[in-house]
Amino acid sequence: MKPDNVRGKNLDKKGFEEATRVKYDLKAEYAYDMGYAVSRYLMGLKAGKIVGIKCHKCGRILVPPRAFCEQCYVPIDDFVELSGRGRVNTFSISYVKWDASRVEKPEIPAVIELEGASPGVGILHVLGEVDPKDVHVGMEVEAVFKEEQDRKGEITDILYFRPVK
Amino acid sequence: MGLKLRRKVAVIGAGLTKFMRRALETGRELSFYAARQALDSAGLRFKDIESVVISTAPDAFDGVHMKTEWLADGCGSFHRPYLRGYVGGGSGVFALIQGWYMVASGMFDTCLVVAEEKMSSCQPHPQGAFNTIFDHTLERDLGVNLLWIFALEMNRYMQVHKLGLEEIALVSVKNKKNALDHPSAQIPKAVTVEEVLASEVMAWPVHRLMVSPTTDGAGAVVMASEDVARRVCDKPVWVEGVGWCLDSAFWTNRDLYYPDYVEKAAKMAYEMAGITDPRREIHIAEPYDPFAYKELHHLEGLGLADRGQAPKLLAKGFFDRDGDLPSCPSGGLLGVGNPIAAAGMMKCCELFWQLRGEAGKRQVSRPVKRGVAQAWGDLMQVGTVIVLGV
Amino acid sequence: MGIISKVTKNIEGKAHYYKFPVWYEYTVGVAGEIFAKNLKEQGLLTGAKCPCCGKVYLPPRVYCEECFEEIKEFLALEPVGVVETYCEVYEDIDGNRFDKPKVVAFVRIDGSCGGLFGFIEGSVQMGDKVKAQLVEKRKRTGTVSDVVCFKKVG
Amino acid sequence: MKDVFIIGVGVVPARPLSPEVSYRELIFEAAIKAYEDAGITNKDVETFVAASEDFNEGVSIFDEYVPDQIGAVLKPVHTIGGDGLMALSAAYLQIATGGFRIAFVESHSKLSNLLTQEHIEEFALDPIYFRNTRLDPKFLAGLDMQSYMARSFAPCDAFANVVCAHRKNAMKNPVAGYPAWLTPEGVLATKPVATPLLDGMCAKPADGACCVILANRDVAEACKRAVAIDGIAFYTAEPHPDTWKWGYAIYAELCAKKAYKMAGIESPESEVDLVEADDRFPHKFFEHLEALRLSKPFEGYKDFANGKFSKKGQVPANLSGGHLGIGMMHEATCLYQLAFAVKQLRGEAGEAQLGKVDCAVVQSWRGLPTQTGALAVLRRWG
Repeated sequence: MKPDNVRGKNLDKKGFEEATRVKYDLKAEYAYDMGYAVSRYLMGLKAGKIVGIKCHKCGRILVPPRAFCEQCYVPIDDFVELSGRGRVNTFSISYVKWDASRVEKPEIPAVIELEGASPGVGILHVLGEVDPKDVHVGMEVEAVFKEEQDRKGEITDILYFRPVK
Repeated sequence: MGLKLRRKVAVIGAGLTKFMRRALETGRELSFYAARQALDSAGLRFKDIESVVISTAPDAFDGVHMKTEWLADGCGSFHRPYLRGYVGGGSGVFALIQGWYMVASGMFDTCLVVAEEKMSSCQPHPQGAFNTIFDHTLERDLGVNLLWIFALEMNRYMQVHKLGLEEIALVSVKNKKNALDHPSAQIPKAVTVEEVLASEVMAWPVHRLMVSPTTDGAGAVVMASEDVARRVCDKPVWVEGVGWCLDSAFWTNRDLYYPDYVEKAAKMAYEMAGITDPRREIHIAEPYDPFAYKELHHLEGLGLADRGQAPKLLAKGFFDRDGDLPSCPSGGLLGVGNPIAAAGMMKCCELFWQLRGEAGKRQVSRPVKRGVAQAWGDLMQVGTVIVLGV
Repeated sequence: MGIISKVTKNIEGKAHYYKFPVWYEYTVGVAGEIFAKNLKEQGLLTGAKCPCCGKVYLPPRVYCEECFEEIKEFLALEPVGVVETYCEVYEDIDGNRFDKPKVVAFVRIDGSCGGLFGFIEGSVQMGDKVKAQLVEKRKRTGTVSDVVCFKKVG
Repeated sequence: MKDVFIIGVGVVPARPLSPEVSYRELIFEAAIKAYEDAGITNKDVETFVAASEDFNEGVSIFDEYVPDQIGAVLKPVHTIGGDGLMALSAAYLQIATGGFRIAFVESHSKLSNLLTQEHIEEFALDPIYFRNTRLDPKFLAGLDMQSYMARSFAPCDAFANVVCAHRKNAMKNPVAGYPAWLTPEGVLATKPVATPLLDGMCAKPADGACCVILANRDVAEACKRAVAIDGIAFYTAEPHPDTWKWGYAIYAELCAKKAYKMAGIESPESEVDLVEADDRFPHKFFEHLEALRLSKPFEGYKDFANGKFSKKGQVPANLSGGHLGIGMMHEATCLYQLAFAVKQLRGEAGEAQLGKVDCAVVQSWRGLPTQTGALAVLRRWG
């Protein structure tokens, strides 16, 4: 039977700790240029607004904004202010953090289709002020922004989306 | 493609290490073990190797910048030309696509294709590296991890087709069982649907037993031109078709319920292979299964089931090892393990062994003349497909 | 051509800071464990001898890069060698300037075709024979950090 | 047999910073220029290749972010973890299979966004044996330069002269980011980094993007300004420092041997009209010229001093400015040099134009700490 003679020695957690190891603290730091379109988007967030961009060729209204339509492949520059409301396209109830550690109180990431953008156009964010049991696809939600003085022009200026009451 | 290809390319040897949660060996050592085994099984001498492909997923796992430069000696690249084609999780199958074009170009007669991943070096957990695949300005700060987007996609797939969790759990049951017969397997197990559903909810609807593990491992194949293959190999396995496709990075602007990019990649490969009716003309499949629903998703993208129908066929035993169209007879990523690029390679190795009738206890019951392997990667974005046949 | 508008005010052209949140722990592997043992217990370095061409790799590898044969023969070697090349370095990796430049060399270890990077105490020239200065035995970890520096001999 | 041709290039000006555009917007500009230059649209392209490295970008699995700005959504796209010429090689091989007519190659740099360049360079070394010094990783170049000097007896001025010449050449290259009029004394007065290597001798980082479009013979025949790729090669020599040959560029020798053979070049000195070589460090420039057989071993600096590589010399070299004059953009600079060579072959290089250019050679190195490089031989065609 193939594969035969498979090689490799697996270490359990203890074996790993007993093995000779070299530790390395990675220092990989970046300051990413946001550029034009994303700067506009983030300036919008700072002002408490969600901004999309319209392609003059296909007519789609896109979020997050980009300086070109990736489908028509033309440069675009027609920013559109959206309502800040939307619908849950899909969601998860996550007990696992980015480093695989576990949390008691789950987070609810979702793709939110934004009102005023083209159908199917959404962004990734999290839901709040909602019992995980009540979350469903199609749920109407609205953005909850940080207080104006706390907003920095970052995606986390939106604290979360909550159900529309 | 539609143009005339210069020459045929064959796979003539394969090698695979054990798949492990934490390997004692370094990535360079694992690569060598797999590569040497592939070379021996091909019956070639090292000096016959004219080119090398090294395939491996993010440098952030092994923890070495430009890591193929570091792996190069263990992959046989000393004083040789090598290329590293890179399409995230799709890289393992892409490795053979690249090996194909290295040889099909006429520039090289042979190519040693090695795939490696050592994820266990990454602390505090390999999952941590996945935060860095997301949009640096608009997504990472949300604390996003890989489980999130799989859960989002799985939920979308279930919602659109009105699927139940039990239907998806069956994939884990099948693959973990198939892996019991795989000598390299990391987490083979006989489990029931109930056990899968009783396992920890990591990111609903994703349960722990629906997720492939983090893994260290390596695999390799030797590819050769028709002349060389016929000369040195009794039973070459031919590359009949290749296809790959990458969708937009704006993943939240796409409907995740169906993988268009897999369909496009499959169409490209089928066209090259002259396949018009994949369900009849393909006898065995190794679709990518890092998460349970993904196998179903990909079977649909590959045109091996109608949209939303893969779960029904699975429940009927259609994709079992003794079924009409065995899918992941190896045990897949869910059973054998998921050292990203090496996992895709493992799938290609499985086709190689199955098509040559060398899979032993894993050998599928129906006769097999042609198989398809597929890998997926990036932000729900890339499909890589290869059709192999004898 | 190109995009229609760009950032035109300095204050708008912001950048988003990020630091990779991971660190690494590398196992030293099959050959590395032998290297560690010899260094820790005997204060010796380890070479790996190719059965085919006879080349001795240091650091040890389980294969010969040139012949691609598996290596199973490991040799303990005295930590002495020859300065093959050197330079004077003025900054550490974070750009901190040293008071006095450090001399770093590639030392070809005797009996091998390989070698290590190390700091050199005192003045140095190419071809100088040097010996590794190791940390005291009980503090050794079995990795190259056990080599504090190289000193001229003979 | 000529199989593969360059039908378009697009380059945006290299510069130290580029906060006015995101990487997407930067690449979009280069891509549009390449399409315009080739007289095609993105829909005509059948396969796309991009050269990028995750840790230079600060993004794992960078290929995710490749397709949108080059017009490649839902098309065959892959990245190459290698330099621009290796991506070009990948595209070349695909066309050579007979299965593709037109291929697109992209490479770019946003190195200004990388705040810890030295740490990333060290991160490329073997973690177990070679990260022990915690020095500025340019010490590797210092060691190599020392070895080169010991073998060649080249004086320090020889290296400073290269910097002066290339940065001056950059003045006539409108897309270069580091044109300057320097004196050797000025270069030698810069702070030491890894003596004999001085700070002024190291190519400085830049942002930029370059796209190249390749086509098969059928497409190229309909295109008036196509340039033939006559030879192409990429090689890795000894991957790890313990077996490096200090003072030599073996990878470049291997590349030259293969690519010259493909292109039928027997006597490069007399057949090559322009060479664009990697000059991240001046001694590497000499090593590369020697490996390409444009100078005898360890005599590159003498030939340089005698004017052999100047605009009026026998083999004009790095008239583009090279890494020193254009800027060091890791994967991308070699494509800037390639684009420059293409313009020379077409007679469109403006002020930098040479009289007669039939054959140009472009050589790349993946930089510290690698022993990998690539080489392309280009020829005027039609």
